Amino acid sequence: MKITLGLDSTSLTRRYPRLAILVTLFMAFGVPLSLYVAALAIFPLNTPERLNAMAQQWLGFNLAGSPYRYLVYTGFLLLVAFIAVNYTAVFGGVSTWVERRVAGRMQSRIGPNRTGAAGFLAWVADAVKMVLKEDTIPASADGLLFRGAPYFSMVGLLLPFVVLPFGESTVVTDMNVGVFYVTAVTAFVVVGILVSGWASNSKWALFGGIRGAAQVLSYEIPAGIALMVPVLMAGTLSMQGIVRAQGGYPWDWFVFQNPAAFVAFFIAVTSSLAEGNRTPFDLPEAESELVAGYHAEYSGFRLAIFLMVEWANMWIMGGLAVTLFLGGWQVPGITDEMYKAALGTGLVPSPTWFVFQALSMLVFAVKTWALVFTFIWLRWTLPRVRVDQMMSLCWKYLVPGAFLCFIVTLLWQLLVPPVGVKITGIVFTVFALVLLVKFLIDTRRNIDKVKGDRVDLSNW
Amino acid sequence: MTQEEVCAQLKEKFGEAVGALSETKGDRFVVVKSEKIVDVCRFLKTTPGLDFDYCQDITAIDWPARKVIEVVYHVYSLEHRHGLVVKVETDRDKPTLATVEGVWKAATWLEREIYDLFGVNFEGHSDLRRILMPDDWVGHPLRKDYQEAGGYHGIGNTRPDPLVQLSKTTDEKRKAFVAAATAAAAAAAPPVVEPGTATTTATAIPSAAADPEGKV
Amino acid sequence: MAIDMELDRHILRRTDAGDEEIVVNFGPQHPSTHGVINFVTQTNGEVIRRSVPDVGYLHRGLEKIGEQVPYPGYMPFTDRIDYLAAMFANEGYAVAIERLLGVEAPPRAKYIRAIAGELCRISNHFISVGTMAQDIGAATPLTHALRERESINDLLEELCGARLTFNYHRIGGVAFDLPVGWGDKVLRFLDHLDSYIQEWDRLITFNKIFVKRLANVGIITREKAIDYGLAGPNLRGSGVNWDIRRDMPYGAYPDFEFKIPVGTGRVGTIGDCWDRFFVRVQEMVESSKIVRQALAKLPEGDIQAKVARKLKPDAGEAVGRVESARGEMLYYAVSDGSEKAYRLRVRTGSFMAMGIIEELSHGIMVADLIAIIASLDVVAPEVDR
Amino acid sequence: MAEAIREYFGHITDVVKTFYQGLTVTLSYMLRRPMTVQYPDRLEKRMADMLPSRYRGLLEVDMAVCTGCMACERACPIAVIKIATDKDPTNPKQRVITQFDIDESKCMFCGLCVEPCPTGAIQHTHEFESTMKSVDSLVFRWVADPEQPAPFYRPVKGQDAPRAPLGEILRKKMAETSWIAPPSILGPGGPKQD
Repeated sequence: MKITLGLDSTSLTRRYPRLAILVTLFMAFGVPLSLYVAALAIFPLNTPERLNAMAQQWLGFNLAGSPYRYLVYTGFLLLVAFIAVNYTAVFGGVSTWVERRVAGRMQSRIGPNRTGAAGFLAWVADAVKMVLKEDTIPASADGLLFRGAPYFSMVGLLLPFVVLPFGESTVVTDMNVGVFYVTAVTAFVVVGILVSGWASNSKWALFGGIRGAAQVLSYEIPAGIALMVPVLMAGTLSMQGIVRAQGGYPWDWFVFQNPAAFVAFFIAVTSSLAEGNRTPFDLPEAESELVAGYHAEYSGFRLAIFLMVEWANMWIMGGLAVTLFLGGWQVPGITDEMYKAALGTGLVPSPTWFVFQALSMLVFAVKTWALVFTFIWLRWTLPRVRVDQMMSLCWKYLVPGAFLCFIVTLLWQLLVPPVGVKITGIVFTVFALVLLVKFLIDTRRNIDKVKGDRVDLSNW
Repeated sequence: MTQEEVCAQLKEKFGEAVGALSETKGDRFVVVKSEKIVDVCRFLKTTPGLDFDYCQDITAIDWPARKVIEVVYHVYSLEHRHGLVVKVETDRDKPTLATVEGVWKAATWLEREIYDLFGVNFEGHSDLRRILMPDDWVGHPLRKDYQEAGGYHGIGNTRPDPLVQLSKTTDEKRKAFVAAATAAAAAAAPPVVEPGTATTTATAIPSAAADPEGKV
Repeated sequence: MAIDMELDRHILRRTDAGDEEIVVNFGPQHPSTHGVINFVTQTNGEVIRRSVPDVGYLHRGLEKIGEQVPYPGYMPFTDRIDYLAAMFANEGYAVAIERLLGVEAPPRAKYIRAIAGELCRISNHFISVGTMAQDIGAATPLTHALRERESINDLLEELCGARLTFNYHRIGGVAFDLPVGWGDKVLRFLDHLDSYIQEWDRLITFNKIFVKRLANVGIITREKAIDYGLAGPNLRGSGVNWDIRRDMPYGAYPDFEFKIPVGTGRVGTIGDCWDRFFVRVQEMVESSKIVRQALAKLPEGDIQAKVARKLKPDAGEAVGRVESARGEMLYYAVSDGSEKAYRLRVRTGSFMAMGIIEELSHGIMVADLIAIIASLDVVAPEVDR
Repeated sequence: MAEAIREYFGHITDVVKTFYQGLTVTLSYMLRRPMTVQYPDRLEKRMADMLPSRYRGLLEVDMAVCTGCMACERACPIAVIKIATDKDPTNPKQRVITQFDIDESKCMFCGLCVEPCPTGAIQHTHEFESTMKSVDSLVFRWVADPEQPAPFYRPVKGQDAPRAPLGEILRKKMAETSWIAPPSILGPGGPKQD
């Protein structure tokens, strides 16, 4: 009897290609969209006043007075946290798929294209595999710390979601110390790296852990100072305040409003690259030197957590930079008054308000995905810096640069009238546009420089 | 500078320690006494006219017939583009030789390899350890009388050769075929089943895979 | 003792200098030791006190096999000596035995040997340059290098039937003639190659991080390179203008003019890792020039000299030197008149390069050790044979 | 001091320039065709047919044209070929080949056996997919049954030997044997059969 294996075996997706596409579409758009709609619906309603009003009007129950009101508020907060955590996990997965496809294309290969349409379900398969895989613990590892390490990193990943604004009013809580809170909280990730490096009791992990600690801690400084620049320009630490201080059009964004902010933007992005352990700073898990760095001994679900932290961190890095420098969720056409008008007086806002929210969330997502694409693009172009070069880059270039930007912004605020700020905004926007166009032309010309290559988008 | 001139200079400097340039087919070489090898090499390297600064290769050849292990030095001068082959003979049972590591640093690893594969002991070598074979290996593989170890710490490196096994089965079958064809006797007696390997082969005669098992 | 093995049992041991030290085994299974090589390293985490290479994991005893297999039968084994530049291993063995027999390959065979050899050199340099970029952290140059190497593998597969272990040379000539239309396929590839190498330079060669990681790292002075017997790009990287194709010409190389790229210390000092890297990149351009000239002046005639079917060279010894991609490959064949060689010695460039790593490893960082190993382009099969 | 400042800012401009060039190159690859050949299932024709004519795949012997000269057995450096010849009892002039086995699991595809073969009986096919249920199945027996041995083929002067098209015999044999594990030739100690 002939057992046919491999080529012509009719696996599920081959017999019903439509099924594969349906499942992929559901996973690709259904899940993130449902999370977004849930965020859209629930985040704004999250303030105690609104909750009391809702309870009063719909259920006739006087929530404000009852002793259990804090229970209800925390219940709602848990629901919101559930949405945020799910969004992180889904984004972590989707960005791995995007990274593997983009990296493939940049390395003139394909990347995953068999599981699901265009290989999109690869990350679902990875997640399931990782959860089902046996998570071995080295015999001489420090059991408690070894098990706990990934959750430190995960906490460090999830806390910034509290202040990261998705849209005009879809933010978990609009803290008035937003930026300060974010810089404080992102240090948690390094605790996870250090603890996992030490607890694995493997020399490679130890090297990776120590390098991670040195890197993330020393890059907190330039990141912190560079983030102060938009705070100065907006006058408030609150993330929503900073975004409202910027307009929708590029010349209203802080990044173009003064030269120091332009430089501070690049310093902030470089330092957040280092904090997220992305190339050119992926020293803690340098494959070619330390085999796999701090998560060398991990497998199964704990490794899934570490990898999720690494990839979901890109959203936070991108989101932070977009909120503070690139105008956050500001939709070019819509001003504050229009949001207020659309909000209306009743308990349930008018549909136009929801449309505006969706638009603002979309703008924020597009800008953040653009930055995430840049992080991926940088990873597959640049080599890795050495440990001492990383430290010297931080202390000799980024820290003095950040201080300089801080001082220049102060002087800029004092000396330059608002109309001057607007002019520099326009001048810098034009300069950026010209640079972008030149860049794209060079890219196109690169293809013709190599004989025998041409633009060819086939072979997916 | 041709090899003859180099040999002449050597001869003139070291007298009888340096033999004549050989007349054999292929490359010609110079035989040097084993006590003088370090001085000869230092002389070759340092004298201005010779400048043999590039030690291309040091290797050894085992001559059991002459009870000698010959150590061969291929030295070359990058400046003057001339080369020389120097040979030293050491006794085969207790081969010892002075190291030329002082003259060329390249000799460190080359001599370690000769020590590992031939057993030539280089006195004064900074770090004489086995280089290719495991540290606790017994014997020197490149010697002519070396018996293959067939494995290391119980891990065998030989697999029963299927072809040898196969030919045994087919020999028996062919004898059976020839016996059946030539002997006019009515029923050829079934082949006697020898002990040992026969048990496996009797049942496991692999005719064309499609044949059912029964037909032998 | 090379490294105090007693150190190995302690995870952390306080030395007299006050800092704690560990003995780490870089290898034998390690992503960037280019094959099965182990570097026993004494380090305090970042700075290496000493790193002693421990080789022999891939020792197959090819020299012993040389004494047990008849002369023509040994040719496939020479591919296994350096499977990334197998054409040169074949050519070296063929040249050695031809000098032993006193036979001369016909001119067409010499030209074909030069073409196949230089193509193989380009493919080997792509691997060495690509893996070096990978070890420094940039993954994309490696896949681009492998893509270009694929086209060469396809060309050589059309020529001799195999992609890696060619077994294409024979004693006294080559096994097959060039297939029809193969020449212009090669020329089309070379046009693409020359323009691609400029893109390679834009992508990685002058990348600031790449330069900072390689400049002034693992500096080998001219005297030290000669003293340690380095060969090929490692020697030329240190400024020594020495290439067997030009200085001890063999085969068809006297008929071609080509430049020998030598390290000039353009970004750091002469003889640092970047110089060796850049010498290999330039050598690719030179090799494509040679292949063009060889294809243009390819003579007619047969491709195999008259050689007896059962080779029995009379007693004597001969040396075959070939400028392999990893430097000078020296075959020293001693025959005693029988059908099998009495002694076959193969000296390779990587073995000599391994010898210098211990001395370079004092006081460098872990990432530099990886960069030095990659720049010396050592490959385990060539070291252990 | 001025030198240090110039060098300090020189580093920064170098970084910007070289990153700019590097990034343009990688972005340009987003618009070029990846070179991946999507073996095994998304190819226009079988991989074996896309290989060049000199490709050295699995060995195949056409017993009809084998002259029994055993040149290939002598040429093989690792003794992978095993031939046994015998006098044909029925007519004394004719000799027969009763055994012609090649252990393809040990063969290193070097092509030294194909060269001396006078009639081209032994050839490298373009087949390379030789996954078998057990390594013993890779020992191909070209004389199927010693009882029907193959007679020596006498080559006719000036005429090419009528050889079967390349790969045909091998594909048929592989189709039969690849997924059926023969009883182990190597005796009880051999690899376990499921």
